[in-house]
Amino acid sequence: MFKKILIANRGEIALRVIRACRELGIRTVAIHSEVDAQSLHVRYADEHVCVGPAEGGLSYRNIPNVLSAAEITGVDAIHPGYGFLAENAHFAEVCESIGITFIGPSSEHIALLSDKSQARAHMKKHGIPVLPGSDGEIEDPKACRSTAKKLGYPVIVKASAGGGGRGMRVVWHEEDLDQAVESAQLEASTAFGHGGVYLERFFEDPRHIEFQVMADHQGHVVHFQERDCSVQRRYQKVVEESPSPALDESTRRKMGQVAVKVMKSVKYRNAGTVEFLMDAKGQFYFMEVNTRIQVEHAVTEVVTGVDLIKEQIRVAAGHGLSYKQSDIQLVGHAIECRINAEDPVRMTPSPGVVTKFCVPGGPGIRVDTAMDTSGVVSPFYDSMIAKLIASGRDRSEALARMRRALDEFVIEGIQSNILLHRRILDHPDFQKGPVSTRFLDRLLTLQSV
Amino acid sequence: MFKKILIANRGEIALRVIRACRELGIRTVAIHSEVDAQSLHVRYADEHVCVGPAEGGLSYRNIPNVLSAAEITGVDAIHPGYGFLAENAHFAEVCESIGITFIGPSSEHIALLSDKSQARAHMKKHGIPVLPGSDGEIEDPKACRSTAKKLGYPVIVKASAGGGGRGMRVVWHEEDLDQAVESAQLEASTAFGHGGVYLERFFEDPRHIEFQVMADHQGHVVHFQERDCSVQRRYQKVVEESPSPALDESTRRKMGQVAVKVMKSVKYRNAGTVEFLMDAKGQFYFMEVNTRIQVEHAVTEVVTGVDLIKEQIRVAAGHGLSYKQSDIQLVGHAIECRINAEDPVRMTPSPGVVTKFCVPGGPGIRVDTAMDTSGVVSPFYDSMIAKLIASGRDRSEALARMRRALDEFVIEGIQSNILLHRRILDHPDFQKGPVSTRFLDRLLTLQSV
Amino acid sequence: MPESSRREIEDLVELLNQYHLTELELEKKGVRIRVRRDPAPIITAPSIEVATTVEPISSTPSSPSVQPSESLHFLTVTSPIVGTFYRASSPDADPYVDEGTLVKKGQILCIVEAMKLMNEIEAEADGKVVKVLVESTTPVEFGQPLFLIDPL
Amino acid sequence: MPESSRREIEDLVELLNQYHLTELELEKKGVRIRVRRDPAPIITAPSIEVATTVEPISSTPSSPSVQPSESLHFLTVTSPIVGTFYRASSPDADPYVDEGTLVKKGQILCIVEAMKLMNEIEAEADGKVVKVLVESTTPVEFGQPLFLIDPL
Repeated sequence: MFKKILIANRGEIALRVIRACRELGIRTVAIHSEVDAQSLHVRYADEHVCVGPAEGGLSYRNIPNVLSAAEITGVDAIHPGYGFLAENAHFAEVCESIGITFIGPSSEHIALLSDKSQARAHMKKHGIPVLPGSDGEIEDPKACRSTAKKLGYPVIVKASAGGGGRGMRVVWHEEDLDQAVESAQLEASTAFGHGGVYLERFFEDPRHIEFQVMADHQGHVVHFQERDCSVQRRYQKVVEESPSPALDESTRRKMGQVAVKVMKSVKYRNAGTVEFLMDAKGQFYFMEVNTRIQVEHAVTEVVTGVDLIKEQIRVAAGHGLSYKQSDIQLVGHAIECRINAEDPVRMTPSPGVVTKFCVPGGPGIRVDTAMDTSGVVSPFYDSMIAKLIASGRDRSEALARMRRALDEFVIEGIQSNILLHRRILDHPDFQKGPVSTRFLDRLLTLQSV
Repeated sequence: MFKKILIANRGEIALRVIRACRELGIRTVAIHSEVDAQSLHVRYADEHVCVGPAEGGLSYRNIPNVLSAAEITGVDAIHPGYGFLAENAHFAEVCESIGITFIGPSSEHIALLSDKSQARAHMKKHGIPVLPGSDGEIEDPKACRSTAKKLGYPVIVKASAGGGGRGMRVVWHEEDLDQAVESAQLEASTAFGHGGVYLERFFEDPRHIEFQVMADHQGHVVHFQERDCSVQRRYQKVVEESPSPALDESTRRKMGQVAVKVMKSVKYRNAGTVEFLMDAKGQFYFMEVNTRIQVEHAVTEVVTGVDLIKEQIRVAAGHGLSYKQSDIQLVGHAIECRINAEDPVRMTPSPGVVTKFCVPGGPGIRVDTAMDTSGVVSPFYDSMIAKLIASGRDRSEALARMRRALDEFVIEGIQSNILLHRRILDHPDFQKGPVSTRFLDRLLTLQSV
Repeated sequence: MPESSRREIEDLVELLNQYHLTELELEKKGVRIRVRRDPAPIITAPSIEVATTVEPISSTPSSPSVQPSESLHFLTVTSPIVGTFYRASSPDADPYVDEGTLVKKGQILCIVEAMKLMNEIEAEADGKVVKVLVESTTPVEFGQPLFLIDPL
Repeated sequence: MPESSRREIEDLVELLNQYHLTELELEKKGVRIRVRRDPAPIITAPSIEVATTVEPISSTPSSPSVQPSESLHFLTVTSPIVGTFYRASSPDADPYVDEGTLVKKGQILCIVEAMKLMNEIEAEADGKVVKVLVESTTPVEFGQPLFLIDPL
């Protein structure tokens, strides 16, 4: 097992990894930017190294400084968390080359799966159901129009290197296609340095279902059932839950098998998530693989009783999976609300000094946060300040707990999206469940009318 | 179902009940003493009534004022929590007489089971294994000596009305018996207003194992497996866990059956705990029934996934149990540390103003506390300020989580027993488990040498 | 700054520390001394709806049921029990006292009914009823102010 | 403002700092002194053992690698990268600079090795090396002070 791990991240996920390391008896090194010198992840770690100024690109994403920090502290491994360097194939490759274990998949996995068009083609070849779409990237405008016609409108133009909704365009009429492709290419080229785009059929009311998977270096792959992440705003997940109210037992089993097949087809290792789009009729399609631990991994931990971060570390150290597929049983129901520092009306980040921060407690409540009883929400980083996870015997108990926990949460000094969560939780469509990925946009539109 | 419940308590248990009520959609009334006007339980409740000055006897134990508060707020039911009026048969009786549901057993159950000597005789009659001892209370010194001789020394003199170690005397030699009986009678008479005492064989290294039981008004009785509460100091529990490392599957099954039999023998209803003493050979004996919800109920909630307080409320409202015995499966392991405001050396209460209070979080951690990010520990009440519960896949993961959570817990302004808990958790005997009820006293004695 | 001023300031700081004050002011000749202690941690209510049927009492000192009110003149008669406040012995009867009524020590001011028992609340001193603070048939909690009395 | 007033103010500020006060008022002749300390939220470290191999930096301002030090005279040369600090080009070589060395802008002061690359750190201004703050072969973090330079 590793003796010392550097956590190449900040905030709640850095704390999450430090906690896992402490429970495993592994020493930890925190890295931090200058403005984060007093952050909780720095104070909780055994050692800490400043790696640059506030801007993430110069500190948390600064590969030479992060790796130098790993070298001078003599760590065996680096946990990248999510965001920053977590899906940077080059970073993973350099780690490998200097003999420091990158806790995650290999650089080849990241490279293959981060190219959505390439991943799509690979999965199609391996008999995984993918969304109807173009074969690879669009080259010729004429061929593109004929593909779109075959798919039937609306279609969606997506950047191969895309993520977070950038380089995406929904096209409802043929006459808008050429321009949509061009502007998507331009946006993708600017945002990701690669302008390639491809076409897919567009579903109006899809559900976002994802399967958490873990694979060891011995070729074993286990999935931990699904999470439903359909409550999104502009492709940003807001509420996640497990199990999904949209799945029946037989679909769940089928999707789980497909998820495992996806990972086996690339000989994946460590934690990853297979994302599916599901239409209103229950038909599901492979969308992409996230080659990292995700924000919402905690809901899966709560319903399966598995510590995914510890399992990541064990697997990266060469241990076989400590669970067989049959060991993974969902017990009860869990739901997560991402608590963001944001203006409740304009929904823009609301950084500032937190003057009071009092988290909910009692049965069925888990809070992951790097916020102390007071602290600072820095304008330089993500606005998520806490993950609030409520669980119960069934969905209705989990929802009831979440509602009372949201009522208990006291945050002063900055604004937060707690009231937005209350509105979501109170909405009859959500309470009945399942909802589509357009639920939240509709809720917000209606409200502003 | 009830529309409104008054919680006749303060502190974390008042919050615990308020949370359950909120999740059930029931309105709540908090009562409070003058010094508790700003307490969290008052702020979380829908309504609140001041029932007297700081002294518990004049406020939280003031039956006329508590019941008047119930009347003027028009509640259907009263939840007594633990302590204060929770095991006061007279209070339960008055509630019954004025048509307000007392959420707990009937006044007759409380009366019968709070008389330890009477309860012992009842159980013996029903074939429950009780500790070898005298038949009922000791009347005649000569008969007492002959009983003690038959039992074999050491013997223990116990007050029928006793609790918390008062009115108890361990006797190692016959010549000390008379005086021990006399002084125990005197103490019992002063403390409880009833001087009756009885004799039991004294075990030197027993384990304290208790079974959580719930019974509905239809006669169904279910147990929720055991808790091991052997880590005690002067009969005060300090650390509790479930399952017990002292039990094998077959003993667990046997004890569970006996616990159910105990409750059926008195036609019990609502929540109660059957306490057993277990000797080093695994022989177990009925000790007593606690006719209330207990501090340590949370460890059972965590490993069974059952919300015991909600179940108490449902049952009191006449609903049948929502669980069958076969539904109750222990998943993983949970351990609780009672965090007290106390001087770590002298182990006396350490009231004062809390200037910082930052609770641990992350996976497998539950915190029940009525302390805000700051607050006051009043000298008038119990010194317990938080219950910290850690759980995991197995005992070793639960212990690792508890250790890191204790490290994370920040309490400033007052002193606490967090370091004592660290010492307990770090002790090889405890880590190996199980330990006897003398473990903690020995640990403290050794340390002071 | 003369050494004497410095010493004076340090003396005040010592007093500040000793008594955990937040402010201490001194003005010689004209005498004016001022001490102040802010309640350190400010406890604010959580963001949950609190629907109160009973008026919460902000800060009633402990035991005595007759206390000097903020005007320093009036005595406040507070409820010694929890119950329902009645100004008269029956719905048809006249109130025991009105604003302006002169009362003798021991005279009945009102009734607080609790558990079907009528508890008569008596004046603790001679005086004039200045203000009736609670409406008849209203629930009252322990320590709740009922009357202001101007003592004679 | 006369120099004497300035001195008086500085004296008060010093007292303010020394006793962690939030307010201090002084009025001469009529004497009137006022001290005040507001209870402030204090951010303190959690009770966990922190074993540090790398010196934490309390508050280094953002970008420039040459900054005015607390003495207002000296420039602090900080490390622009994370790595290992070397005072000489090889174990046998003489240090690039010693305390007392006069340096020219652009002159090499030390090497910080990172990822097997030797990064030469140059003086950003002419001056005299007043203090070498880190021992050779020691790891340094971003922004860590390496030298104090007295600029010419």
